[in-house]
Amino acid sequence: MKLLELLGYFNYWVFAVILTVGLYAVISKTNLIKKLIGLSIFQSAVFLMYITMDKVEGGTAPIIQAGVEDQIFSNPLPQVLILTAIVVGVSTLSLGLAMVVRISECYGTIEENEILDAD
Amino acid sequence: MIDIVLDVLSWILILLGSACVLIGGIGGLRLPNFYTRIHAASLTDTMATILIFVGMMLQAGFTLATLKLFAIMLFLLLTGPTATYALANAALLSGLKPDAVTDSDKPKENTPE
Amino acid sequence: MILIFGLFLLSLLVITAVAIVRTKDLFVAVMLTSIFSLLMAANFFILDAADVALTEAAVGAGVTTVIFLCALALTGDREKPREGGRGLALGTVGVLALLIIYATFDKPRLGDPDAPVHQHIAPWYIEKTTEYMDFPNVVTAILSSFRGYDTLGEVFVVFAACIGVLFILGVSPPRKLLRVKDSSNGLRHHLIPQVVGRLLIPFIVLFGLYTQFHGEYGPGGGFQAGAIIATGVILYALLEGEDNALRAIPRGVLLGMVVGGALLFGGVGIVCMLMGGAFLDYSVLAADPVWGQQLGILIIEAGVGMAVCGALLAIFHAFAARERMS
Amino acid sequence: MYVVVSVAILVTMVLALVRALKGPTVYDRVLAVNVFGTKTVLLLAVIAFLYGRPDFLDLALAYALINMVGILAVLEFFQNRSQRTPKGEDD
Repeated sequence: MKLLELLGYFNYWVFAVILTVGLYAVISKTNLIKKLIGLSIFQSAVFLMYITMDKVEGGTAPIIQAGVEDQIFSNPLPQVLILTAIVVGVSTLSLGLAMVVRISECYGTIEENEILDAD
Repeated sequence: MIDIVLDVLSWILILLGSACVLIGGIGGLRLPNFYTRIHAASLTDTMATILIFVGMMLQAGFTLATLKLFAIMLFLLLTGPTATYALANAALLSGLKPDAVTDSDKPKENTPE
Repeated sequence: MILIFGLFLLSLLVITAVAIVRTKDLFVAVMLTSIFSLLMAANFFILDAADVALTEAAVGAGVTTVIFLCALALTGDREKPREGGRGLALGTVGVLALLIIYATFDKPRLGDPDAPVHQHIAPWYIEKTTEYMDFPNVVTAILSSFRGYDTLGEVFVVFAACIGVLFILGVSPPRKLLRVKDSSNGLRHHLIPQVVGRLLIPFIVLFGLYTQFHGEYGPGGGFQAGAIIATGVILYALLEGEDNALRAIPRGVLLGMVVGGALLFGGVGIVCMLMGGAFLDYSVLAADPVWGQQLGILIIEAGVGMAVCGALLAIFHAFAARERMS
Repeated sequence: MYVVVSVAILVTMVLALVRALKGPTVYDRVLAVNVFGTKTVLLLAVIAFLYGRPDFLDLALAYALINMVGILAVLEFFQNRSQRTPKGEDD
């Protein structure tokens, strides 16, 4: 029972680890595309936390089935927030990539320290 | 009676399918170089797809789910080999030679990393 | 049982994330990102979020990979090794991870029905969806009606990001780089992808329309449908070359879709106000409030689908055109 | 029974992931991604049955349809690169 209770937190631990892995890429890598990849990992970690919160024991996806009584549904609200966030995430990611492309054309490199040296 | 036969048949198919999946995975890991690995992975993929999906179709009976399973199977059978073709072609284009002897797990100096 | 699979997949997720950050080859990182996205979708599905998993599938399988590869083709795919300065970052990040893990012990356990999230407004949404809209997918109901303001905001963010990309990549590149290649003809020499792809594109678009209009009854909706249809057109562009895809759907039409979709969403809200309701309160659109809700949701989902599809395609074309210029 | 299939698929996913991490060539990694994609389709279909909600097969259908696009993009990426650098030795 104790072990199962601990396993109930496993999703949050994974969230913490992935979040910090993404953060590490953002603060420690100098390559701008790598930074963006790290940012999208960071973002995915947040998605994972929201979706973890929506789960209800014995529940099912919040789509009401006709003719089935007494179903428990998982919480639909975090799902809505994340659903839109995924699409917004990919469009903002491409905005970032567009900036990186321009930087690479102007400076000939996408390494942060070389760009700073060039300035 | 017919129900039991269908049930048993579907389970046999699904178990065979899982065996195929496993064999493909092991082959993809253990075989010596890229072209042999692609061979292992794609062939078993096709077989496992057919076996598992037909097994599940037998379980589902005549419902919308069966139709969807059939569609998924069809699309997987179309796209899987195409993707494999594209991949082998890409590898060949950028100069990875199909050479049965080289063990690319132990990188030599001329092997692309 | 399924939750144990979930734990397993989550462990794989952590391994993949670490591998993505460690690798020096950006192409490999992009490939691992697509594995990451597949694992993420499976996890979402296991955690009862079918709609979210469908969105992740629609976006992560095609669009993200393609845009990343376009960007890599423009910038080069090698990361330069860097010496020193790693210890401090690792230390900071490690302490942060431990702090977050320590904080999670105060959170409700996974699946706890008494968690505060499940007490507030969600039960009301689930209860009232049948009464107000009379269709089964609660997620679509919240997305397009109960929390329509949020969704309107998100559509405008997508719109703004698309405009931003077009502005940034629309400027002509520095003179030394300008050498226009002759138009790429895609994968026209590869017979097998040609045949299979042509066979597949109608089905992808059809499936996109199905997710669009079946979104009230099953997993799906405008966001997913837009991404799926965009993937179909991107497949066409890969097979037949950029120019043919642009000839099929010109850039003006794409921009019209983005603007039109966002305007359609906002316009429905204003029509609601003109007809005596609140902004985005669809009940007034028809004599029967339930019908009004369904009609309003249908229209704004169409607007969302158009906007997302147009935005993703415009972004893709902007990157691809840049690739041909440099 | 479905559990057996899911376990087989999960084990194969691990094997594919090991291949993706080990390389050694980039194509091995792309192959692993492809295998991973097919296995995800299978896993999603099986889990839909395990949950007893076969209406969620839509998800597996979506992946089955658009998984190929990524691999074709890789082919085009390499094709363009080999045109740009005719020897194709920069890997």
